Amino acid sequence: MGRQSTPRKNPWALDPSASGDGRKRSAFVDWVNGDRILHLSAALHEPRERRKRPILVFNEEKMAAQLVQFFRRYHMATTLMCAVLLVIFAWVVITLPRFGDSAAPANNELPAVYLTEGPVETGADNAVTAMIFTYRGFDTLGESCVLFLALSSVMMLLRREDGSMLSAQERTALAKAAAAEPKTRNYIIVQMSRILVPFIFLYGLYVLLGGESSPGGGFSAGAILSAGIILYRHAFGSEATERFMNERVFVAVRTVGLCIYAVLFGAYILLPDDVKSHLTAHLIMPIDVAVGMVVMCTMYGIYALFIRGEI
Amino acid sequence: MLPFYHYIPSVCILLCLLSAILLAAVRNGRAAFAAGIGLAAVTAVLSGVLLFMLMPAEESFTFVMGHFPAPFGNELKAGPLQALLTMCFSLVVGLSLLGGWADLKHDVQPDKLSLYFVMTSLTLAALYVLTYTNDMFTGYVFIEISTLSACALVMAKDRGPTLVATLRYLFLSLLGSGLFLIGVVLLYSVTGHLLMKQVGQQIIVLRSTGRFGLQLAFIIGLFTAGLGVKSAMFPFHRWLPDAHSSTTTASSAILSGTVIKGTVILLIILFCRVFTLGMVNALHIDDVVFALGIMGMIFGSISAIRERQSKRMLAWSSIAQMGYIFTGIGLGTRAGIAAACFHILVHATSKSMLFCCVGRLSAVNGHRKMLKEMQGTARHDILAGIGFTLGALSMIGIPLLAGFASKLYLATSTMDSASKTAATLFALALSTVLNALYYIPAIVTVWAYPEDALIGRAPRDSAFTVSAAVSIAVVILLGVAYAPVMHIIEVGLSLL
Amino acid sequence: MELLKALVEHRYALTASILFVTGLMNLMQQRHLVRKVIGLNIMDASIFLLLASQGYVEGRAAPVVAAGMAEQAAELYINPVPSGLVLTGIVVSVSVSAFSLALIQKIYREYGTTDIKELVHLVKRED
Amino acid sequence: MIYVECILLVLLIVCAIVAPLARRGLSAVILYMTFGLILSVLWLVLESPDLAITEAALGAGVTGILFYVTLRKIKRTKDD
Repeated sequence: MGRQSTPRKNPWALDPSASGDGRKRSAFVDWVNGDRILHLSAALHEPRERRKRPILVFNEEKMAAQLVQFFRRYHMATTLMCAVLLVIFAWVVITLPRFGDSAAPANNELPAVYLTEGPVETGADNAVTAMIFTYRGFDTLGESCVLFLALSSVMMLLRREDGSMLSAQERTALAKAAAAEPKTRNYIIVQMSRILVPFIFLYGLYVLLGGESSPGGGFSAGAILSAGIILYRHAFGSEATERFMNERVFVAVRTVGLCIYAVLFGAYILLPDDVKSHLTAHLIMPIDVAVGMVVMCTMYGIYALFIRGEI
Repeated sequence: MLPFYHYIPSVCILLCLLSAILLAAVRNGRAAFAAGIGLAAVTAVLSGVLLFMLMPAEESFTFVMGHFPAPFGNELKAGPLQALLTMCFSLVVGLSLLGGWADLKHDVQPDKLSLYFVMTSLTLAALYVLTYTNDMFTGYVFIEISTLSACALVMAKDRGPTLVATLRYLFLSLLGSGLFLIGVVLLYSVTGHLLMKQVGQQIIVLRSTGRFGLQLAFIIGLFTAGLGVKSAMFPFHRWLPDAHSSTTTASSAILSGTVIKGTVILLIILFCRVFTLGMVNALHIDDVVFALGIMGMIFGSISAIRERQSKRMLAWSSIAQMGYIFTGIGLGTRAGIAAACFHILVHATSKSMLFCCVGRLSAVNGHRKMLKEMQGTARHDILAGIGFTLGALSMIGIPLLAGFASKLYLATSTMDSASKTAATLFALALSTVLNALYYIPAIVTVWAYPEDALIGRAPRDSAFTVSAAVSIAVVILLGVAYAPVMHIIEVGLSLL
Repeated sequence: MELLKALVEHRYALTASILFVTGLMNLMQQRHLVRKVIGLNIMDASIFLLLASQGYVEGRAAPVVAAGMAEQAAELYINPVPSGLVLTGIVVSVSVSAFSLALIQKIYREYGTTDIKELVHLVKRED
Repeated sequence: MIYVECILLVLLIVCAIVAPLARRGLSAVILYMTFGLILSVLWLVLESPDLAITEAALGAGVTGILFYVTLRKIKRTKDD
């Protein structure tokens, strides 16, 4: 259509004068006139005057105004959309089964089997732990991989290279951070951590090892342990922490933890059935510990990368 | 004892996860590259074997992930279609890595190179799971994995605009997976199951009694919107051009070629296996998808015409091509979905090849991005020029190339649904013209004589040569021997 | 009265829907990136609340099966499935927010701002 | 019991609305952590102690720390 509106302007025209006039044109007409194939004449060895291209000037004010306009419209549109969504969502939700109803569709044979046969088949009294590590173990493997993935991508974003690659600005910022670090070690925090950190670790271990028979398990235990390490580091500084948690230990623990999990799970799904039924009863504890290691490493690692760009 | 090929899907997934875990501990970028390519090759071969074993008997099977069967444990379901798609994904990932390797060394910091291959392994794992899974919640977890790893692939090129593009991509994707999760939650509370087969059975019961009709309609809408955001369906496409064009070549190729397809495949599986096409038709979801697909097709092409930057032009073209796929799904018939699946294969191979070739062509001229700065670059790397030309012609739909067959199938499949025939044919014709309008000038540009001497000519790149040669062969093969491939897709769809 | 009864009966699910929309509004409308992430987390938490409330059954206990109770466990304990799924979901959402916060830090280092409007402006200028 | 639940739910909504609107970044984070803690009490009410522990440690604890560290790294904010 645009092509018909500009008759006799063949896009492959070799006539240099066709593109030389200074009339204002839309991008499309410009394009049809050969803006993007400006080199065909050169291809035919026909020297031509280089055409003046309209230079795109960055017009600050105009663009700011456009942005303001856009954001205003966007605000209105999203508010409207959210209101509509709220109404529909509330309506949908009100017609769902009543809260706490034992006859709801969700309370079918699935939870019944998990509850009655889970303790026998898996050896774990905590039905949630039994479910996430054996019945639906694949989801949990994926979940650990999400954690690992988050850690790897944070590393990709924030890990510093050797000091030589840093800009001067970053180096001064780092020096400032290093100078500021001892100041954060205030008396109350140090004394409180002396008392608290052992208890946090103890509680973390209890939650980790008791995950089979009481609430808890690898995920919460790992988070508690990592909170303990973070507190320790905050109170006693990074040198003290590096005695037991440096990069080498970190990589080793993370890789070994994930590998244990993946290999065990691989064995669990690939081995023949009669081996599986033996394996199932002993599977939860090692996987639980592996998950605890992974979560602890991930959370501490992300914290360390956030603080200093290294582990 | 199960026959050996029943283990192939789970072995592939475990291989991807394990190699990702181990690669994170590797420091040497070159070794990680070799491992990444090796992984893609091994999984491609394994999927090929699976396809070869399944096809003669037209068989599909479910594989129990662990000790506990169907409603209690996780399951995978594999058939010829899934095997074909995963083979294509592995192939595309491998070829993209090969083709983009030179750019990777240029764009990614050397000590972070091995992490890049961690991300590609996890992307591959997520694609495999999204294709094979028979469980909704596993689908959610691996959608998140694919989101995060895709974002990491985008931001591998450590520059400001890339980071902002990543952020927008991340937020929109998370919104999409949030919508998907609500869908899963509501579906669970309505049916009480998470495995697709059981959910499907419950839905049939619910529809016969007429309970929870509102919820079911809302759920399908949520799934369509959530997965649509992640695969750049028309009104939710704004994140794609920035994210796919500002990053390094291999990432662009992988993202455009495979990642946006994974969620579409999940949508197709949900439509066929859980909700059934009859229900989708009855709720008119297919009409909405159809309209959005057509709009995406035309809007993407028009935006591509206006674009002056080469990779961004290809990214806009991806939106248009996703429009084809959604149009196919929106026809609401099995033939339409088969055409969409074929187009998934076509676009995956052609677009990854296009991105690799454009990366190489711009590398020849000192990594310049604008289309006009690529003038004459094809004369310095003939193979890249041929690859670009063939890929572009395939996207336009020239016979003997892959794109022609998929357009043909899309056109013939509209004959079943009379109300949509005219619209589809018109949109196909229009978008073919529009495609030609931006691809042909680009082809002319890269083959024209260069105006000035090119800056910094890149050295020979043997990895790219291999990748381009294989991609060209695949595109021509798909274009010539489309009938057997279509046969596999049709058999696979009937077994889904 | 009927309506009020229905509202109270579905209090968790309704709260979840309000929270979801709140989070969504924040995700889409806040200009400050960290606040966007907070909105995202609220959105995720609301979905988990909806899921967990689907598993609760009135008068039943937490799903830790006491010794010798396995036989009649199905009538004594609540549904463990939603708890397990929410556990997975919480971990995923923490990972996601860690990733987005790292990205925000990096963007701040690059551009010196975390305001989405300014960022869009700066990126446009760079192009 | 039902009144306690309702109060907690209302508090949850209030926290969720106020948290992103708080003027100072730090108060936003603290309100978000409060949100997490109320949620963890609600998990207890819903008879899911596993979730309560995890939410308190991960959802409120670690995420809160990460938010705080990020805010410290981002010193100059528009509305501070």
